[in-house]
Amino acid sequence: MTNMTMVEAINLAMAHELNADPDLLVMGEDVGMNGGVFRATVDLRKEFGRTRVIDTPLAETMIVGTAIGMATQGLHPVAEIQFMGFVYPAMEQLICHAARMRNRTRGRLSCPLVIRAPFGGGIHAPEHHSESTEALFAHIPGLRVVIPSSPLRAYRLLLAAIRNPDPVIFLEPKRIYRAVSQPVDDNGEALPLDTCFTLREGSDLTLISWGAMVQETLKAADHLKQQNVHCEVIDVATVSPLDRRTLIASVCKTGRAVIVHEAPRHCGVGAEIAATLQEHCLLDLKAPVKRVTGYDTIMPYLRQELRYMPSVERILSAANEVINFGS
Amino acid sequence: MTNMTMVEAINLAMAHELNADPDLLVMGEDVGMNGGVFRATVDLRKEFGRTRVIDTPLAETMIVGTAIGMATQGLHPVAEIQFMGFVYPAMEQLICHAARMRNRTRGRLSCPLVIRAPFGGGIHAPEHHSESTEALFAHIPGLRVVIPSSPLRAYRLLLAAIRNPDPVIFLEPKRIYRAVSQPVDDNGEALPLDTCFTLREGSDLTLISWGAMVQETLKAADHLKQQNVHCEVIDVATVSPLDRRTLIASVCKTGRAVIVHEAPRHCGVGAEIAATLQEHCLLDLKAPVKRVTGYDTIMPYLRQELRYMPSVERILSAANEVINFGS
Amino acid sequence: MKQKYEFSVQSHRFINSAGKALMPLPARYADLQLLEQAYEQMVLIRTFDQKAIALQRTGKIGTYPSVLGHEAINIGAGLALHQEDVFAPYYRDLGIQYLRGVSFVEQLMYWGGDERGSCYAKQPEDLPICVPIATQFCHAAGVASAIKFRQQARAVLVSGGDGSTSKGDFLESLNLAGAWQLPLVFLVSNNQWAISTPRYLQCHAETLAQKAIGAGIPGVQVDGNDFVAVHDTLTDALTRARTGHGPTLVEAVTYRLGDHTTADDASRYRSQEDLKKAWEEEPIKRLRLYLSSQNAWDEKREQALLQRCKVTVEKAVADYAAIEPDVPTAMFDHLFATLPEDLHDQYEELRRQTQEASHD
Amino acid sequence: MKQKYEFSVQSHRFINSAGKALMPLPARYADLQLLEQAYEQMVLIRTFDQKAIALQRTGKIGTYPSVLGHEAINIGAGLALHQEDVFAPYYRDLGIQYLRGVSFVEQLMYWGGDERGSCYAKQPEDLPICVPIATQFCHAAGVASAIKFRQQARAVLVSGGDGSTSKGDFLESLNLAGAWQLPLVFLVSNNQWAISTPRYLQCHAETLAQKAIGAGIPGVQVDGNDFVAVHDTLTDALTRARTGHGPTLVEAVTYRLGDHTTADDASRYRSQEDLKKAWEEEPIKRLRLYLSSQNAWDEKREQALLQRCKVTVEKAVADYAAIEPDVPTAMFDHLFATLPEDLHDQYEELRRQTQEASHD
Ligand SMILES: Cc1ncc(C[n+]2csc(CCOP(=O)(O)OP(=O)(O)O)c2C)c(N)n1
Ligand SMILES: Cc1ncc(C[n+]2csc(CCOP(=O)(O)OP(=O)(O)O)c2C)c(N)n1
Ligand SMILES: [Mg+2]
Ligand SMILES: [Mg+2]
Repeated sequence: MTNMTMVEAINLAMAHELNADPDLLVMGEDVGMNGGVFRATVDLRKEFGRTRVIDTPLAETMIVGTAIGMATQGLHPVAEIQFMGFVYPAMEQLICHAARMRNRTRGRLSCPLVIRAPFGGGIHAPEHHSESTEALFAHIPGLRVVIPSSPLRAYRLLLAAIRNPDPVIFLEPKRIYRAVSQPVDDNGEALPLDTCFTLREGSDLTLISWGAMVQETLKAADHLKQQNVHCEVIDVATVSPLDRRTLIASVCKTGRAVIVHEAPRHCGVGAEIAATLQEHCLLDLKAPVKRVTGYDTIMPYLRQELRYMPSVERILSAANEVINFGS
Repeated sequence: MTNMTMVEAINLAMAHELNADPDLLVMGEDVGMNGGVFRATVDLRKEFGRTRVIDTPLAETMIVGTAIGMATQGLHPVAEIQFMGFVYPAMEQLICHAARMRNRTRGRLSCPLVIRAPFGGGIHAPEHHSESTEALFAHIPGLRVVIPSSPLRAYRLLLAAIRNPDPVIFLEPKRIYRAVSQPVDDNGEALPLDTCFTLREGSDLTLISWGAMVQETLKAADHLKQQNVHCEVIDVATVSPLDRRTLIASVCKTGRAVIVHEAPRHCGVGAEIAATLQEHCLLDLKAPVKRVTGYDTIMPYLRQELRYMPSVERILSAANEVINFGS
Repeated sequence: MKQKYEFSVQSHRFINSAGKALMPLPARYADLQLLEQAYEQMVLIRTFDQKAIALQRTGKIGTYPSVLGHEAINIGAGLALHQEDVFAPYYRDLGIQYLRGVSFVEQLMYWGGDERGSCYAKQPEDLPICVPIATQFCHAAGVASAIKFRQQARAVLVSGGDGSTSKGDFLESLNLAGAWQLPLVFLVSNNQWAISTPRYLQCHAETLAQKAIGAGIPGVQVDGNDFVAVHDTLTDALTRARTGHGPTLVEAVTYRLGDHTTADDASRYRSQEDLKKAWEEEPIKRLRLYLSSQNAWDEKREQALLQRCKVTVEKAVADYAAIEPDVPTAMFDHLFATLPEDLHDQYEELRRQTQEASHD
Repeated sequence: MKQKYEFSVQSHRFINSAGKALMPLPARYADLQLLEQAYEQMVLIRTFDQKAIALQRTGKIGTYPSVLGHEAINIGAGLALHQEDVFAPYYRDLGIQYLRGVSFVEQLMYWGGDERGSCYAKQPEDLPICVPIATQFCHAAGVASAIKFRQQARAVLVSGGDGSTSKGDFLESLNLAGAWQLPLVFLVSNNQWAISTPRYLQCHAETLAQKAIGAGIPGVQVDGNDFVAVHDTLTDALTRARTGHGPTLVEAVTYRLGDHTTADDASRYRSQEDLKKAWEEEPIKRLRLYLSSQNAWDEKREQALLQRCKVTVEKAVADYAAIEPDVPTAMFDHLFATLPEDLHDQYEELRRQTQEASHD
């Protein structure tokens, strides 16, 4: 069991499956010799060769479209999109084909691929390198959308994504690629792909988050504990399909919820969760479900990016509003 | 004042502005000689010539990207995407450029363009010709998303969209392109771009909808009236930015809401509205806000498409659940 | 210092519109059997095509894109493919699909709005019809990559229209096919129109075949109304692909003799004269004239063929009519390999409502 | 019948790496002033470039893409443009932008993460830097369409890397430029790498210039380390564009002498020998050698130039350092022409929090 960062855990999961599954391919821009711009695929080329770890031309439509074609032949491509901000040329292929190949052929062909993309802000990157648009994918029936928030969950969820027979969008919160380390056992054990993870149990307030924001949310929970507010902290992890049951159970218990995400608020995944919670917990709700999110404006360049993203302070302020609601 | 269908009203609005605004261009696949596959641009080529009503090569990325470039030069392109199902190649241009040109240059350049696209099901069209993915655009800061639901509002909202100095996604519910006629006065009067329209006032239940579903919603309201349930019916019309104020005021008054849309439920615009309503009307809510939507699966081909779309029956069943909640 | 790089594109035609061979046909056509077979298939396809249009007019199927004028391309390509190759069609490839084993019933189901039409009972690997223009080129590149990865001696044929050559996917795939030297043949059916957009508005280049040059792969133009030119060129290109000699782009020049689809009215945007001129070039007549000139065809055989075609098509239509609609919940059955728990409620709701509706 | 279509691409070089003219230079370079000016600008750009890398290392700006090796392309293009033309840059066009009037301070602001760096006080119409690869080609086509629509005698220059030629947007725009005969020049800076992806993995074609053939427009290759070849070819192409003679694709062949950006480490994927060989071709030395051979340059002028460049760059850095950060609420100010009512709450929230934070 080695202590490792999330990006190392992701690398490990790919290496594990490249060994276990002869049909697995890793492809994308700069994934080969360079080992990926974040080093997520480092050394894979050396170990598995250029036929299995493939540098592609610079064309995201083609990367995803080609991966779809490969997948119909029973290969299992893991395609890296260098940054989530560059996945949009592939939207047509994802929406019209990856998500539909199985349904369109009534199960004759399928699309067992994984699209990996680093996402989110906070690392002082250039324009387009910092957005979070998971909601766009979550809205597409036929796609799974998975977001790890710790090295161990990254390893195990990526294994699950690779082994899943359907297309998975696997979004990697790059702000915490190297921010936290954790022992990860390379035992090949996968997690389920449609459950939330309850990171802390609590009775007063449910804090719901995913990706890099889980770190801020946990910090907020620490602060609140000092105020004697006991938070249940849930890492949603699979934003589609969503594990509504866990979320509903928690909020029906605590009666209060704050949802935290980096993406803009309007029509973000937080909206879906809030809508679900009011539908199923209305009579238990002691306060409105609040959302702490990126603003509904363009993610600023690096000088101001931290002003845009939810901070511990903003989470605390929403939590206090919810706790003091009506009083 | 002539009686006209929605598609005629849309044609009229373009003709009006082509006359009024020398910088206006109409462009897209088959908009010229053919007058558009739905005849929305019929006769415009004849009247305004091929330099202002322009057939493009078959390439949606390029259509939208070129329109953006034109817009930076102060032209006002109105670009037709033949069906909403074919807009995805343009996502990168819309998200990364149309929505950002003004912000990126701090107001030096802007992007006054309109993307028109017919959308929605119910006309027995082939695959990809029937989906509703307005939520994808609504989630993008910097884009306006407008959906008319009657000939008159189509005329006036399209005028507003064209005159608006920022990019507008104008989605045309093709199921009602010709289903209803209405007198439309070609007086050049535009509607505001960020208000809902209250089509009926009522005290018991707010029915919230947009696009073609407004028809089904009105029918449901008729039925409910016979049950002595008085519905307020709101046509959202501008799903982004959203007129939350009108929606909140109505639901705080009625205490009950059902949202109806064709798009899949998960992370649809209905989620945003429900999230907003619980946040602002929690204490007034007599029942959970319900959503009647397309299912979270692939829109079926024409044989089954009506099974997928919200029907009057499904709306009534949700309305009754809401009305009988707790009793 | 000035250096000059030179490139070229060949254009092939063997049989002209009068049914006359312009030069000796390649050896594989010496025995006329192949040409007779091709002719029969072309007539069968046209018979079915006319029936399908009629079925749309009476509401038995939905919008349908006629292949009128594409018969030589369809049958030329279909006969050049091997069973173990993979075909990635677009929507105007009825005949290729038919020769691949996709039955007329499946085709009617597809155009009739029933997803089961893409099950392709006899053709497990071919891709389904791709509605978003040009996206299939990328899939085909992926299939060809898989074939290359597994070192199989198979080729992939992917097909699209002249309009599709303007879209990025086509060009990105062409480039990839060159960079990776894929066993992939691109077939462009240049029928002069993309709905109402004429070929010259689509692209300023003299030929569409020359798009291959930018990808560093061979490009060839053929007369798409000449079965021999289509079949011969594709046979060679597919052989090269199967034997590790890389990709080819083939542009087949024809004319769309019908409306774009049954939802279109081409008389809005093109002249009767042009259409009349195009009819003189149409593929079926010229092959019949050639066969007749070789004493391999006559009116009696023609009538017998038409009768056979009619029977085949009528049988397919009857079989199609007998098919029960799918259960509505099928829309969930193939969304994922197994339905996620989160969707059970929606599945149940649909099932319940369907039952209620059927009890009304 | 066989027909053959023929195409070609010319490749130009005037001054070789030893600074020797391989043939008489075009008349416009007879008086050496233009070449001296070009040389001075190239040195200035390199001076700024090195400073920018240093500023990134000390955290004064964010990730920065060096133009090392692109100086002849940058200055060749910048000097070929007229003020009333429009330029659509990519991120490795520092020198072109500088000659267009985009100040070093603005450039530092941009790479320092301040949106105001794209205000281009002296350049109202040029497009801002485009980060998503190849998307700028479409915008440039749109600008060129507007210019053509208004019948203005202006040209548009759009620029991208070798990697960008694989992406659909580039190819779709090239095709449109041909179809619409736009006043548009495409400049491809082929520096052999797209981050770690070498040119040969990007495309199997011998040249990138030949991508023009598929669009039916002229394509030309030039030695991108030779200022004269770049400037001469672009001057002609831009003149043709301004005078209604349509688009051109120009591939300028160079080598990226630095890392992809300051976030990259090129030693991971390319050899020192290749890099060393590329340095022999670099653009600045060869122009100096040529000027020296014409007695138009000497060590004294060189030293004076370096000193001037240093002063200019230091001044820009100091001015940049003095700039106050923008107000956070600026992120809302330019979202729409006027802030929709729906966003007032968020605007207020941000304003409040910023104030609180600044009071802490
Ligand atoms: C991405 C996309 N855009 C638009 C359409 C609508 N559309 C369907 S067919 C067609 C024209 C295609 O022309 P071409 O490629 O020449 O094929 P043809 O129909 O002539 O055989 C268009 C624009 C589509 N299906 N997909
Ligand atoms: C659509 C898109 N995909 C990926 C990237 C990430 N990326 C930035 S630069 C680059 C390589 C570009 O290479 P090239 O076009 O040759 O330009 P160069 O950097 O060599 O000047 C990549 C892949 C991007 N910016 N946009
Ligand atoms: Mg065509
Ligand atoms: Mg490069």
